[in-house]
Amino acid sequence: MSALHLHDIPAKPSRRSAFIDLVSRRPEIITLAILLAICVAVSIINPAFLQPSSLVDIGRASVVMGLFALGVFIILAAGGIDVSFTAIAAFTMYSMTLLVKDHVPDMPIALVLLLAMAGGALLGVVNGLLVHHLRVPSLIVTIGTQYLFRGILLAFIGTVWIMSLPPQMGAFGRMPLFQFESGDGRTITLPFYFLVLPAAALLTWWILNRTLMGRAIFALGGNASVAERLGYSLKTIHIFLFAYAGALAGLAGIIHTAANRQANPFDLVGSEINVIAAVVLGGARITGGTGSVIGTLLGVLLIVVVNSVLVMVGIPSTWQRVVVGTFILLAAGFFVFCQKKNG
Amino acid sequence: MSHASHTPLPTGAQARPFLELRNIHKRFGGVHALRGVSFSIAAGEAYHLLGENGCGKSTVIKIMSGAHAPDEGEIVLEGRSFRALNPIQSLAAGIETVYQDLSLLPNLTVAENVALNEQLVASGGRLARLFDRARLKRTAEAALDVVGLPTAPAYLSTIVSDLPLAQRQLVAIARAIATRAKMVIMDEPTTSLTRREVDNLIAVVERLRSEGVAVLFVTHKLDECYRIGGHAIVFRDGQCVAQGPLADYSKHRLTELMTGRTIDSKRYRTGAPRAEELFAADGLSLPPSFANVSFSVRHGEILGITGLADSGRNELATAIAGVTPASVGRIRIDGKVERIGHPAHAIRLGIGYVPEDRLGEGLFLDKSIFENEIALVVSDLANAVGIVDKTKGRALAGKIAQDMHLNTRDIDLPVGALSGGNQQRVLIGRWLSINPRLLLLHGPTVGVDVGSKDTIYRLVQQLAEAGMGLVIISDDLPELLQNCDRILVMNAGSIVAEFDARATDEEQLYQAMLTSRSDLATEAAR
Amino acid sequence: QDKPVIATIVKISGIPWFDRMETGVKQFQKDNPDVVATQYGPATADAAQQLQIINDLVAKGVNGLAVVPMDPSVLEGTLKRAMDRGIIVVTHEADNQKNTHADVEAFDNADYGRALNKRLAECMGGKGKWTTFVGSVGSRTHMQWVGAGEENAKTHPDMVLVDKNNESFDDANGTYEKAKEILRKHPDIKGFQTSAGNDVLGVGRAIDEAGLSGKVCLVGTGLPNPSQDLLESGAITAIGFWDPQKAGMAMNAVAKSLIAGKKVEDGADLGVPGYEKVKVVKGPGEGVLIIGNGMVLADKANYKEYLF
Amino acid sequence: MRTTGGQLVMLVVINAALLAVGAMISGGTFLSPFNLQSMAGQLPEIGFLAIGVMLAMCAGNGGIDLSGIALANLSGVASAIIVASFLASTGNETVFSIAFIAVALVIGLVGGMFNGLLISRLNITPILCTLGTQMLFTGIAVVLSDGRAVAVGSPELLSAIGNGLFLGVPISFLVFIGAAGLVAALLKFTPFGLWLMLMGTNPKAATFAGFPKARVLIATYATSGLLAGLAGIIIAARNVNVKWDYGTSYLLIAILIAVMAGVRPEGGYGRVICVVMATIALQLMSSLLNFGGLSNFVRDFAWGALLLTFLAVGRYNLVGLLTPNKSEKLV
Ligand SMILES: Nc1ncnc2c1ncn2[C@@H]1O[C@H](COP(=O)(O)OP(=O)(O)OP(=O)(O)O)[C@@H](O)[C@H]1O
Ligand SMILES: Nc1ncnc2c1ncn2[C@@H]1O[C@H](COP(=O)(O)OP(=O)(O)OP(=O)(O)O)[C@@H](O)[C@H]1O
Ligand SMILES: [Mg+2]
Ligand SMILES: [Mg+2]
Repeated sequence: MSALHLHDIPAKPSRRSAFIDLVSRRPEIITLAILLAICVAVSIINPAFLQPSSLVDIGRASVVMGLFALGVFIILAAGGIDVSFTAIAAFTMYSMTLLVKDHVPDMPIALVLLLAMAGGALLGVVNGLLVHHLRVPSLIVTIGTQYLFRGILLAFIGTVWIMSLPPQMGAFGRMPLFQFESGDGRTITLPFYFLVLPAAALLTWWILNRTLMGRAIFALGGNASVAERLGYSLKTIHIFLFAYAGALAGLAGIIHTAANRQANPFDLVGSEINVIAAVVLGGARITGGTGSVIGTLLGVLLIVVVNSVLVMVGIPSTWQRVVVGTFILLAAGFFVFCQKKNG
Repeated sequence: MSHASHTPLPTGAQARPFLELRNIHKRFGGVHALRGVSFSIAAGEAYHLLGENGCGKSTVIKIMSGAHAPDEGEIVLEGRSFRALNPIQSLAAGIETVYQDLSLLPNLTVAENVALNEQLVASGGRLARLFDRARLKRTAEAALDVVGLPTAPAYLSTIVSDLPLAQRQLVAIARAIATRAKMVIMDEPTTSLTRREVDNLIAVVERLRSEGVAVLFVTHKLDECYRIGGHAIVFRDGQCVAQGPLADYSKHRLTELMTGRTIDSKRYRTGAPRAEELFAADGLSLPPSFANVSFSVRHGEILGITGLADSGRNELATAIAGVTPASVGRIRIDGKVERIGHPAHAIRLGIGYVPEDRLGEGLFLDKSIFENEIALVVSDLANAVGIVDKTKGRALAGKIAQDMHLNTRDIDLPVGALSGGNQQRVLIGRWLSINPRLLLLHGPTVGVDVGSKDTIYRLVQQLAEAGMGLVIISDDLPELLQNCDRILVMNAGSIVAEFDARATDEEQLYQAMLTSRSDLATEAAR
Repeated sequence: QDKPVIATIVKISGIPWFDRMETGVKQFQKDNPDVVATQYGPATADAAQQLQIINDLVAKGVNGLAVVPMDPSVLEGTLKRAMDRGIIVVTHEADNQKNTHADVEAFDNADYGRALNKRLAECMGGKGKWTTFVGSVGSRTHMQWVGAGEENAKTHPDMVLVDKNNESFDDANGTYEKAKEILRKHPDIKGFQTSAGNDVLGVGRAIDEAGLSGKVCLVGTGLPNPSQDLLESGAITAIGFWDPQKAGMAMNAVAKSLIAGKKVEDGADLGVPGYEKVKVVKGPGEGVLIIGNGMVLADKANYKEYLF
Repeated sequence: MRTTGGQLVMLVVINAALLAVGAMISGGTFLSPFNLQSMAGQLPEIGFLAIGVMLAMCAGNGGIDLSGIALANLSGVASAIIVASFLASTGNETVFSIAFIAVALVIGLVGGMFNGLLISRLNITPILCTLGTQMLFTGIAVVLSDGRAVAVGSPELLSAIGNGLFLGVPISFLVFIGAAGLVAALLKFTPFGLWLMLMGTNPKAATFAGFPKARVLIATYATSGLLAGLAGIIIAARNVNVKWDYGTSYLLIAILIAVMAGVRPEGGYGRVICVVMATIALQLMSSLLNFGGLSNFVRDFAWGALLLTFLAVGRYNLVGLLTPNKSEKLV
């Protein structure tokens, strides 16, 4: 039988212009625009910015924050917030380094990375179970677990900095992806571990867009009780989410250590708000259910670039906070301005 | 079409029922929502679950769909007995539900809302599966086509929260029929649909039945039930009080069964408006929603406004309420020109607006009846030093609760704990607290049962009697005919017709709603 | 339990520097069974947290406080309240502390900054661009050190200071990124003078990775153990430090004397290496400033003598 | 539905238990007047910030105030510099003190209003906005003070606020309780409070009901800023000097206190009295651990464990045992 058609329903419900529509659907375009504007401005102020080593430095500096941000993003997409990931990273990175150094000195690096991810995932599962069973917003739970994990690490596992890493970890941090000599005889290296970020981003994108779990994460972010009613297992989603973010954090921790050539258990904790800010600047709404992997990466780049051009454009130390703070406000304001147009 | 492959019905209707509920009980804290409910559903039949607000209709549906577990009783599904179902079990057995709140995922696309669940159910609820986008598209297109929504890629990828309410309702229905359902449950699916969309839906239901699908309807609109036909299941106070072919019950009898009393459906309007003009809109425009709208309301007059979902009537209403102010045009109140740029201006001028979406735009669900009732007058309740006189506030809220015949006297109860009809009364009551000169009621009885409707209509008449101007924006044409003096019909952002409510009927109104602007132009040319 | 109780409160517990200091406090306890000496410290580097610990210890009732202030100025009020209750207060790395009975310094801060810069200038051959790092612009001693360094560099007209006082927040990774940026902006830079303990590690790693070891000079505060690799590779020219273990012992020794009612005279021997013949001058407040001779500059040739 | 009455009872019980444990392990010293005074003197600065966080959370829509401690430091630093530029602290001490307090409060208020304006008028997400202003406020304090500590000195009135006792109770604690009481009254008895709490649960309904939403938001963040200014004054009064980087660890602790007090991050619910009790609980626990000579890392662990325990107790309705009559009505 032929269905009755309601011809007054347009294929597209809105009557906005194409550009505004695009911006509202892909807010990361705004992030990209801001990013490009900054790069152009900095290049004009100091042409020295325009050299390949800038790109390499920015790429390398983005890895750890980028991994964190991917984890924060998928939790944000599901309507939660995580602030415990830095504690998870510090916890796994330090415990793994201790383990390798004191007990299994010849563990292959691949296994080290896998174990760190497993450890991070395990702590993430703790988060996921708590969030699911306590039925309180994940911000609250993860504030608790941040204190808990960091407290356990520093009170019971150790505080002593490990200055000479197990050799395989040190080698991993130094292994070049490519290397070249700049005009003035300096070596510029893009480390091998840089590849981890695009790989993790690709995997995250794939999970979010090509698996049922990915859609379930957004469904949860859209409306948790509806998702539950439709048959999505909230427990599975919660556990997966936090385990995945935990695994990324564990990986980020090891990379941080390897790159830094030391395992400092005091590191990382305290940077979580910056990571969340990066994700939000990448177009994900703090209330959940939206955002994209590419936007998240752009948001991270934005924060990294802003932080790494301050000296380049000659801003004195005492003024740097004012400049960064003002920038965040301007960027956020611009973001809202662009998005409001589709009102 | 995708449903063509259904196994044909075993003829001889009294075969084993598809689903049977036996002595189901459900309690929520102190509320005993279902008290020993039993009924059975056969394939290919239509059922109408009728009852007043809060009698347990939605609850029994949630038990069938696996959203709630019963406290006692048994669910027999195709011969297998269950103590409780979970959503995946229910879906896998072919029970699809259109919930009263639609249960859409606002941040996902139309296609995902329609067709994603099909893949979830196919995987048995396991999430570690690939998501098949081609299949999603196919399933979504087929289902959208059936309910009469566009199937263009642009529409498929529209985010659901960008859709108007009526289309969202259709999307929810499309999801229910996207799978090879054996039973489709619809909890008040037509509340925000216009007449034409309802016609289409009825056609869809016919089709489902012909394919052997059982359909269970919940609605407060008895006329629709009769148009569809089938069986009636009547609830009162969490119990099933009657069951049988709809044809065996008159409308009057059904109402009596639901409410336990007699209510007649005559015209409520008996009074007449006064002569003086109270309110006038002069050339209001807010592109692209409506343009050059002019009308007036007299003291004591009840004006109806109707039109299709995107005729601009919603935006006109929110413009007068100051929520989305008109960009052009003037408003006069008692002859004085006023500007309404913010809801607070409207309130100061004595214009009240009861929104259609009472949960989203009206009520503070987690907060008490008391706080909800005094929300508009808190600053008036404050004394010189800025302290709110709570005693006065509580007295006011208590009086409103009484005037509105709320079924509870405990004004500290959260509004979320009330049934839909009582919630609506709380919302209307809130507006009465400012003694408005003009009250706009948008869908005042959406999802409200006959008993509550009666209460609300009587109230509306009383208010008009007292000289208040009222504007009812509604698709419920009988409601407008029963209550209004005049009815304006909007189409494509303009007022296209005006009727004297006494001298018109549903058919005329309906025709005017459908007439497109170009037809009008042709008519004018002639 | 009538033994006097001396509490040592450090800026932050668990980091190598103060773990080393704790060995000194423990040593002191072992050598002086007639007192009770323990070390405390906050979990985060925040003056407010340190202050809370001091408040609680004062309330608990200790006899002496040996404090390494996160921020001397912020502790003034609390230390004054402690002194008003008859508690002996000894500080370290706080030569501007007013409310203290004695401030113990391993050396004169200006001397130290000058010494670091002299070593840097020597390495740079007295010419070229150089820059400075501090933990944060709010760290007074760091600013004193780089300030004295700047003064010293004025004697070398060809040394050009660029983009000075970069903040490291004592975070090796952040310092590394910042050093990279400076190397990019000033490809011809020749020297770095750093202040916080981790700075040499961050800057050293940047120099090392750019293949500039030996071509760019780096002199700064650092600990021998963590700096080993970079000293060996030549990325770090020299590190300057004093031994926190000895400083911890010295502080406790001074506190013990003061509790016993004795005074520390100019030229006294605290019984701790580097503090055998201290200089005692009047401090900024009522108390005295006790200056030892504990400065150490170590390079590739001699760092092995000080491994901690 | 969660009852806030239960939360309060639970906090009171926790505080009593902590006091009892403290008395036991310290042989009574923990309950000595001096220690009680010392603890009471320590908690106002973080308490003010926690109330500020609570207010922002109540506004809903992701409301949070990360700029509290930065604004507190800016108030102290800027006020000290401004006032010292035309008054000497050694001159008329009372005039100096009053000027310092007034300027600090004004700066707190203005900073808070700035947050409120950005959030309500420009619609910037609160977490981004207050992160930005946190850096901006800190940055301004650094620029003004060139990164150095700024001396406020101890003029009489200020010194009394910082160190004085009234009937054996630290004046700073009385100021805290007084201000907390005012905020509580503001929330409970004024239109602002009612609007704020309703708006927090459903911002859209608030629009339709004609609430002055922007003004409520501005007032909320302004109050939070004013409290930050007060915190700045207390810090200055107690520490004699003010500095831009004081209390960086307070940021997360203030949020910890707020959630421990049962403030809902989704908005609409929060009680000042619970925040006060949670502040006291955290202070007691922290001092207790210092008394026991335990490492401060154990404290972090204990805070996390306490928070999670709280949540579990609330979730599994263990409080119901303590308040049988209250929590029956709502499911
Ligand atoms: N969360 C709740 N807590 C306590 N009682 C509730 C809650 N929700 C609903 N109730 C009670 O259950 C009854 C039925 O409510 P419900 O919303 O299901 O009514 P309904 O039949 O759907 O009515 P309507 O047609 O008005 O929507 C009401 O009396 C209401 O007070
Ligand atoms: N989640 C819940 N918690 C507590 N009570 C509930 C809940 N859901 C429903 N109730 C109560 O159960 C009773 C039946 O509600 P139900 O929603 O089934 O009514 P309904 O018949 O669907 O009404 P309506 O016509 O308004 O939709 C009501 O009194 C309602 O208050
Ligand atoms: Mg219902
Ligand atoms: Mg209902």
